[in-house]
Amino acid sequence: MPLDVNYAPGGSDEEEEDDEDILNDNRPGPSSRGGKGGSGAGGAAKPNGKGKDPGRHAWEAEYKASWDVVQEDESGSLESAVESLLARGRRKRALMSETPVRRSIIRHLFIILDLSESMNDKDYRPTRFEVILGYLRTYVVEWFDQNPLGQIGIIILRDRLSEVLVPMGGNPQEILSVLSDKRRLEPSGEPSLQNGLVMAKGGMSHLPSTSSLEVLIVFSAISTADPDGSTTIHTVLNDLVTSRIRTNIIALAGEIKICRQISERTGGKFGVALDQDHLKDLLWETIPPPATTVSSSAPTTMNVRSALAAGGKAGGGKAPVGDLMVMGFPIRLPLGGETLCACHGLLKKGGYLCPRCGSKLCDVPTDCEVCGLMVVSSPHLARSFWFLFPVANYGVLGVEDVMSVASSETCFGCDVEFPDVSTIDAGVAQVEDGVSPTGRYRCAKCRSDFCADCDLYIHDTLHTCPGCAQ
Amino acid sequence: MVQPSFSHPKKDAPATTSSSPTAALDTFLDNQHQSYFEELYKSEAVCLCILRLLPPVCRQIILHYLWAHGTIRTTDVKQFLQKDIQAPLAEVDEVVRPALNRKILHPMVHKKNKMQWPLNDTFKRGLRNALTGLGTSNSFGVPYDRDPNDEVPTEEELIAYGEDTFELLHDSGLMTDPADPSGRSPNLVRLTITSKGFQFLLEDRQTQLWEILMYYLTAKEANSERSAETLSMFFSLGCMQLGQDYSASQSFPHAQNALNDLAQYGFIYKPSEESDQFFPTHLATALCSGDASATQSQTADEKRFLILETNYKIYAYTSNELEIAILNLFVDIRIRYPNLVVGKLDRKNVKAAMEKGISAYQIIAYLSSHAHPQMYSSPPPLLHPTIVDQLHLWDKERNRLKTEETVMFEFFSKELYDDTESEARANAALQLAVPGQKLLFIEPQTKPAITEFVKERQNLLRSGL
Amino acid sequence: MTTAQPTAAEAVYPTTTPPSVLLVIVDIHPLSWSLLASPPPAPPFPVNHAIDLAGASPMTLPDFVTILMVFLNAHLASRWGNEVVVYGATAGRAKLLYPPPPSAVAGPSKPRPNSYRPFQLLDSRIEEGLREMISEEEDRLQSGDTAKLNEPSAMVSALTKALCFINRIVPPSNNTSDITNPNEPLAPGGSGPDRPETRILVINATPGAHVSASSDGQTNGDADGNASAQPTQGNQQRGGYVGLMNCVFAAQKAKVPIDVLSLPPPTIDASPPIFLQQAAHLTEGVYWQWNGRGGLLQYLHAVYLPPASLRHRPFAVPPQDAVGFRAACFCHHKTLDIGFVCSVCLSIFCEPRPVCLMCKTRFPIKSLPTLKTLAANIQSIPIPDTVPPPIIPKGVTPNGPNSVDGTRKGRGAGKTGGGGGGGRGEPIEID
Amino acid sequence: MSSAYGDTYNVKVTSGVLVTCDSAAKQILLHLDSMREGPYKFIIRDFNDDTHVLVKREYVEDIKELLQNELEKNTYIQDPNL
Repeated sequence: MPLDVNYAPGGSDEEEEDDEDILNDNRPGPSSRGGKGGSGAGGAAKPNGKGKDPGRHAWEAEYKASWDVVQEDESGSLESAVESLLARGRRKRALMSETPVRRSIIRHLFIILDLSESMNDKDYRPTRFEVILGYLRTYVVEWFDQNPLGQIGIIILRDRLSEVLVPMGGNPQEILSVLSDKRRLEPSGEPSLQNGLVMAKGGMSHLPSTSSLEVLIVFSAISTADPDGSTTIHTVLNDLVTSRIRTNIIALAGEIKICRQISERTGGKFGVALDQDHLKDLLWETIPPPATTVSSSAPTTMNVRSALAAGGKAGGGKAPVGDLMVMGFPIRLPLGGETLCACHGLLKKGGYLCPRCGSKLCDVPTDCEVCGLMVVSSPHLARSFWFLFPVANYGVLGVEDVMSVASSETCFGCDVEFPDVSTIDAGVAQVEDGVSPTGRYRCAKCRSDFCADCDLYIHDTLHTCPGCAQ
Repeated sequence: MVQPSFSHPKKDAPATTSSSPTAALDTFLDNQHQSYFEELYKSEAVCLCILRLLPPVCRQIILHYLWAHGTIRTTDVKQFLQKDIQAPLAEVDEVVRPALNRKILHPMVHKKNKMQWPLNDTFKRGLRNALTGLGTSNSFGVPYDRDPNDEVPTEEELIAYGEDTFELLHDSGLMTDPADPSGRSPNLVRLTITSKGFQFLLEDRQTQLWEILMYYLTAKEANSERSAETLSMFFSLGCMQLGQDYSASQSFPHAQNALNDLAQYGFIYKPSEESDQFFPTHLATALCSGDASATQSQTADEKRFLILETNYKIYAYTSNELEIAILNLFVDIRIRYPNLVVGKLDRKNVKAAMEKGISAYQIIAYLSSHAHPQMYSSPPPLLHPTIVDQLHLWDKERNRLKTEETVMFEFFSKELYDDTESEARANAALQLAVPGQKLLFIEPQTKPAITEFVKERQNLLRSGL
Repeated sequence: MTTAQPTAAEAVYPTTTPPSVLLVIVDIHPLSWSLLASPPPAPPFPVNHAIDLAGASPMTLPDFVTILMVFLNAHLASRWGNEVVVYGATAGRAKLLYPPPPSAVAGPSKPRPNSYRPFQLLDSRIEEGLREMISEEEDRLQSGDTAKLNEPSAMVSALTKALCFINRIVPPSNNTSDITNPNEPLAPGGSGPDRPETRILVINATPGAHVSASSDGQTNGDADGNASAQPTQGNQQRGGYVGLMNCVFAAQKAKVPIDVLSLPPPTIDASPPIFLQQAAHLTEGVYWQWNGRGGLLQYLHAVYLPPASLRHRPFAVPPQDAVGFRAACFCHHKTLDIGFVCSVCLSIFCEPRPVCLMCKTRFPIKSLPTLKTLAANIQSIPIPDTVPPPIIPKGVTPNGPNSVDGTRKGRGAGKTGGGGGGGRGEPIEID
Repeated sequence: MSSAYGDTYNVKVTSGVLVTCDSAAKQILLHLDSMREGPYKFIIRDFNDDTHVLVKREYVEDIKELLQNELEKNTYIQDPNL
């Protein structure tokens, strides 16, 4: 269902139900509250004057003057402004759904990098090309960190041609080395979006459509030079939709209708980067596995990668079908003796022992050379457990809650002393925007209280509630 | 020949004072003999502080073998340091050198075909007692049993007291105003600092403290054996807690007068002259802390007030008499506001300061250590290269001539000249040789030997003729 | 990792180390310590006569705490800014012992002339805190609330509290600083060099169990509707394997090594706590199992005293053991070598099941039989021995091929082995 | 140049102070020396090495003094009240 969205910020129909509020942080592109059909109840009544990133340029903000965005409270400290920014982060998380959204973990991603002339523009210091390269390098590392079993390939568009720089592979080092030698990546000529998409689709054709196939296009030109002939960009788009390849496009220059159409029809996201921070946010938003709900338009497909474990063909069926794969957890050999490894036949120290056939493999995750078992070290899998068991958001304690029930006066996590409740003057006492005046946040399950820092740390990095875990 | 830029001095630039704040203490301890250390190591506080002053690798080895019964064998240390067995002994010895200097380890001994360092027993017992608290030497200070309702100075008051007395010491001891010998009404402009004083002021607070203590120790207790007693008193002070009061008589039975002297320097605070109760100030308790900031009462950025512009103009946002006096040495101060001093670096004043023995390095070190945070925002280097080079040039200007006593030998026969030249070069007597005019310049003290040689050669050549 | 041979004669060793904070988690589970107090006799150890002489030495909690106090004093003594944080972990509960909570009942006692004040504060407070915890244990026993008593000690809870503490005292330098202007000037006095380095030392006394993962995991395979109500063994899970893994990744991110000292000697506990071993391995910490023959103080000083900046260069670190990267299955909490993984949510099961427990994905029916036959003949292979056996001097006849320090008995538990996980088998004869 | 003793093996020995300086300073010294006459001349022997000169011992301090003044003369002094 193509959405005809006119360009005027804030005008898109999707956000009718919010009270008309110009101040709404309406950067063109995915609204901060999750992707399509996404999660979370409608926007709660948004108090206007919502904190805006101080880093934005003055002319970015709508006509409302920006000086009242960061207010100093009577004591002259910016404390409350910082606090409100933190609260915005917390509220954003509160709106994310609590139920473990099913995400597909085995992901195959093609990064299509536009290396046209426009990449040499100087609107990002020193040039767009340098900035994008820098961000891509950290992006690849972070991506593999969160999707250990995923694979990435790189395609570049220049001189109206597209070229596979790195075939789809699971080894980050290989990709990083290619991304770091600038000689091979000289921007020149014009990009051809159609060629890039065709090549990406070709690159993924051998993969059975049971895995989550994705394409990330970093587009900096405002035009595309496509070959004429029978197949046009629209036919290629239809192919993409049928083979369920999800396309995220990040444009550096401006919004191009075809790009928005491609991304929205294939279930991806389309965003135009306004400044470097926003560009980085857009990039980093595509790292976590795409959220899929049971009835989402583009059903996720399950991948059976190892030949051995090939189960039946993925039946259509309403509920998405996963597959049960046999995986082996290896034993890491001590560095004492040197033994021959099965994958290269070299004499090596250390290495991993396949749990079924006992042959030695150099690095993990791979398929065992001898018995074909997929060998994965368990921490790799464990890395993605945190969103299987998300930590429930902590309830905010107002002054009266603390008064009524006996609560400990030190934070359960870092044992820091809570501010004494009596000293908080009534003025600040009301709970607004997710910030507890008493600085206490309570876990529903284990009823232990935490301070603001611990609350953020637990939900962002630790993903384990000290109280509930024994 | 490209003139080396002065801003990055050549290798042989005089190394600034060794970085460790306890340099004075190290030099003093290095030339003490074994019995002095035996006396010192009776107190546990000394063992603890000496252990802390060792470099980390050596300290780890000592702690590693503290509880082992056997002696420290070189093979064990090699294994611990992951060196292969055939590594030369010198390498291992060099790692353990600091401990040997402090007599913690006895020199290497060869027993049962194993090279080993026996651990000094007094030190071993002292350190073990320090860690387990079983010592008997009350070296961590006997608390003064005061009746609870005595008011006790807070830590801030102690710090303030320590600062003022130390500051006073600064102004009086190191600066003299030639026109006002009595020192009652020092005229700011003429207040000059002795060159030694300038060097002293440049060092960070902790080095200064140790220099004062060591100066006091060597001056007052040079001969008497109580110098070990006083030194261990310094270390005990280092282990005491700020804000806790101690009884002087019980803690330091033999070092009473030394303790009272320290009161004047601001290391301890005594409510009244003869009372037995004393409070160590922050100067004392952070003695062997190893990080300068602990003893610095001025916050770091208070010390950073200097802005140096490329046109040699200096803006100093300070009203501290001492800092202005220091600037007065080499800066032509033009305007003085309540919190700002404006001046210019000019040749006359800088040369005058250099006459007093202050080197270009010291001035540069002073300017960079007191640079205003604003200076950091410009790309490095901190001080503009032109100014740094100019300072070095002025310094070089002063000693354009190098003069040395000499004796000139003028020869007429090439053969004799060559023989004498090689002879003089052999025993390093040659200062300069000018083959063109057959001239040799010889160290005066080697003149007799060389003339003797020349005479003998002359007879030989003449007889051989 | 090749041992870095300092080539230059004067190997350039660090002259100063940053202040280091040592967080200690002591496992004071009463059952475990009763086992340690009366260890079985140590097996003969012909290879090294000195070790053979030292028989198995019983280790009670009070003795161990005194040894620990001397070790912590040594840590405080070695540098001015060093600090110590102590957590006590017992069945189902973990508590911060030192530094004392502000409302600590007994104020600091009068300074004793013969002990360094920080030592005295630390030691007296640890003793007090332990007594409090033990007394709480006792009245929990009296009050009959033994629900949590036979659970393993709350190691994960202690680890999360320690990580929260580290997050407070050493806020993570935002290493995701904008990469495009790397040369922002270092602010003057930027406390780069003296940023404290932190490390966690876990002292585990619980034998055998892959810590806190194999408790009586009641399996409730009820695939109740959309996972709105968290399945009960979920929080169990969050406390066990998943919780521990989350702590390991958080520690990795904060660059905090987790050292593990496993007290139960091989005679009591043939299989090491696998997940603590993995934690130490993944965070570049040190894992070491006590051989039960005394000398703990010396071992602590040798292995755990050097701070992270001095490890590997120059100080030696005990050789890395063979780490079994095993996982615990979500249904029975059994550690297993070969498991069945749902491709959607990567949850691990020990036998093929029609529907994924976690994400309710239905697996293709046809693939079940093939997987079942496959699961039948899985033989888990034994873990090879860690270090090649020392060359046995002539004249001493080793008794049996695998007499290396402390025999490793026990056949590798086959796939059907109950709790207690895969033990160590004979080393693979690579001849 | 034959020596007083008549044969080439004779050696003439004089003692003094060897001054090492850069060539510019040496030229200044030569100039200063030329302005003095008779006994006040301080250079004993000049040889064609442009960084050394041999001078009388008693004049060393005066030479340093003279050189400094000479240098002061041709140094640009910014007018003080700028």
